[in-house]
Amino acid sequence: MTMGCSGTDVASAVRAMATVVAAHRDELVELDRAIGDGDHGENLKRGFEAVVSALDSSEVDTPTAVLKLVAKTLISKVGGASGPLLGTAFLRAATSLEEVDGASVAAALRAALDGVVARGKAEVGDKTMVDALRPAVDAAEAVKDKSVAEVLAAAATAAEAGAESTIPLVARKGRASYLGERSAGHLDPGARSTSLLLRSLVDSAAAS
Amino acid sequence: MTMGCSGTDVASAVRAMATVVAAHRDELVELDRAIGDGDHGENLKRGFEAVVSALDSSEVDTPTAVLKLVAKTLISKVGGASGPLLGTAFLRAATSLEEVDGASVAAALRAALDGVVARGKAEVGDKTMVDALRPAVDAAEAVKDKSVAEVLAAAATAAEAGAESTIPLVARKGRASYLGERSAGHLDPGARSTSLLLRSLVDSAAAS
Amino acid sequence: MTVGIVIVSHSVKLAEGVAELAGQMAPNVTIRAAGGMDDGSLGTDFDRVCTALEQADTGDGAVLLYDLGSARMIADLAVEAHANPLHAVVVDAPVVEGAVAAAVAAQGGGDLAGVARAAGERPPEF
Amino acid sequence: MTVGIVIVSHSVKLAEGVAELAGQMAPNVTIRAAGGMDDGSLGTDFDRVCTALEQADTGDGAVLLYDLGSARMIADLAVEAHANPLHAVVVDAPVVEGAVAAAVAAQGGGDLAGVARAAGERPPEF
Ligand SMILES: Nc1ncnc2c1ncn2[C@@H]1O[C@H](COP(=O)(O)OP(=O)(O)O)[C@@H](O)[C@H]1O
Ligand SMILES: Nc1ncnc2c1ncn2[C@@H]1O[C@H](COP(=O)(O)OP(=O)(O)O)[C@@H](O)[C@H]1O
Ligand SMILES: [Mg+2]
Ligand SMILES: [Mg+2]
Ligand SMILES: [Mg+2]
Ligand SMILES: [Mg+2]
Repeated sequence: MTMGCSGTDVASAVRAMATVVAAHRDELVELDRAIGDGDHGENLKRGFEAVVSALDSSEVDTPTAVLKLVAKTLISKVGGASGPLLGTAFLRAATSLEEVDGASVAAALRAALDGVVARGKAEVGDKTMVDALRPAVDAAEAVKDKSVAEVLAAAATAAEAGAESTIPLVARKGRASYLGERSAGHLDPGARSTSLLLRSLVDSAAAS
Repeated sequence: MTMGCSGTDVASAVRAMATVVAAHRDELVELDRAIGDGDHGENLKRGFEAVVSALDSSEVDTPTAVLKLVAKTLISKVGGASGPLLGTAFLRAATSLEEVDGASVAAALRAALDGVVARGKAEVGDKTMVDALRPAVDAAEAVKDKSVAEVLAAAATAAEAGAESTIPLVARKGRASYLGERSAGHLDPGARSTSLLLRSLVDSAAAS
Repeated sequence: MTVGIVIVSHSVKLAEGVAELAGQMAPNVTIRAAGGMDDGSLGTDFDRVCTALEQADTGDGAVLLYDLGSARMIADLAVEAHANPLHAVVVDAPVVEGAVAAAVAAQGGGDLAGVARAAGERPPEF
Repeated sequence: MTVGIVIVSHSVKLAEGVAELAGQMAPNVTIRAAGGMDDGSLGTDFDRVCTALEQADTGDGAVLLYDLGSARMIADLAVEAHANPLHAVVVDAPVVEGAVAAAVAAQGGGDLAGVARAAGERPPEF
């Protein structure tokens, strides 16, 4: 099984992400209210709405061009830490996505992770989106010889577990680190949204 | 020779200070522009104008009450470092001025200096008003058995020399300390205004 | 237990900006901006600081943060003039970072000493 | 030689307040406030930061100061996007204190490295 690899397919997958983000806006806001400033859902909603507008009004046609536009728009419009982080993730994925098979998807996810770490300096255990993204990348690489759908499914499932794993953690990066011990007992909003975005990709791959 | 010691006399001396400050506004602004934010002349002008208004509209009658009103008004209206410093100086002088003779004037000046140091933690050599005020107090105490006019004259002359002594100094307190070595070569505005205020007192004592 | 916060600044905008930034993470904390002079010029206004402190101390005390040194002197004087000077603490910390840390600590129910301590600690890595 | 300064903040008011405070001691220095989002909400706006940086670097470079960690990431990205990334330095210092120190150093004719160093040093006692 191969995933559609035209720019249009990637754009559809990104539009589906925007829908998922909008549907989970309130949940993400609530999570961020507990250990942050309560804007994560709104930040991502604003960012992905801008992404959809950008896609509507531009003629990007390759997967790389679409992902670069997404990156640029998220960096410009999100307004919070997740903007530069996800933006860098999409940017790095863009430049490493040459053909679309399991291995290249795993490689793109790895590049995205490396970008997030380079930008935000967080590691597993710091209670950030990295706690979702790193296990996702590891899981994707472990099955990279399988189909795109299987690689993405492995990534999303690992990301969900990784996000859950943030609950007991004390935040060491990001705004939540101001709370110290009081950040424990809460799901990290960025880890949650990362798992949602990956699950959305699984659904897009299945639909294509 | 004794200086008039009614509240009215003290108020007249303070009004004379206000006139001196207004006359030197631009000079003090220029000095502060070189090593600060250029507002010292305006700060003192605004402060002493408010003092004059306060005197006009209140019925304070003892020297202590007048000096307290001056203190309170300077603290409220000056807006810069010199406000809390001069305000504290007047406040301390107020509570130590019982009778008006050379010794009590010297004691009031000592109390004023102690207040400035307690508030601002500067010492001689830091390039602040303390470089004018401490030698003034020392000179006043050295002649404290003489008349009020002589005590004040000794203080003013020493303050003028003390102010001049700030020129080569590198600032270690106040805004000018941000300039580091570049603060050397300039007269400290607060030391200059302190010497002007003391000289004004000499003139008031001579006139009374 | 909710300790209040006062931002003492030479600038109206700076004080209000710090208050809004810190307030975002501390919706239940009273944060008062005391910036600038009555005529809009840059400077610290003692009466404004006193009023802000009265409002910020709703019973559990308040911490004061300031932008530059002369603002510290005004903050100290406001504490001395406060109904209960032991209910107010001037913290010597970077004003933005200190205010956010103080706000989060106050939101978490910290007492006056705890909030002052949080404000003065080096902020966590971001 | 006049190095420029950019204040990157989540808040319009905070950025403008810091710029006016620092500008008071540095009348010849270009200090640009890049605070808040287009819709007025709290957040960092990349395009605003890029524009401010273009304006602040009048040939001798510019330093960027930021309020909280996520603003640092935006500042870093703006430097990467700057016409000459070597002409822009993000300084990790308390934003108010760092901006005043940087402004004074720039006013005194300091070069980019000198201004960045001044901004990052512990401010003098006041
Ligand atoms: N340095 C970092 N590295 C990785 N992820 C981070 C970092 N800082 C914050 N995050 C992620 O960003 C999320 C918050 O995003 P958001 O609310 O949009 O930004 P902000 O905290 O600026 O309001 C956090 O839940 C966390 O997962
Ligand atoms: N800590 C201090 N102790 C004593 N005097 C000080 C101190 N800080 C500043 N000053 C005095 O205040 C003067 C500046 O006053 P002013 O310009 O009115 O205040 P600002 O520096 O806040 O604008 C300086 O020239 C110096 O003499
Ligand atoms: Mg947030
Ligand atoms: Mg935010
Ligand atoms: Mg001044
Ligand atoms: Mg001033």
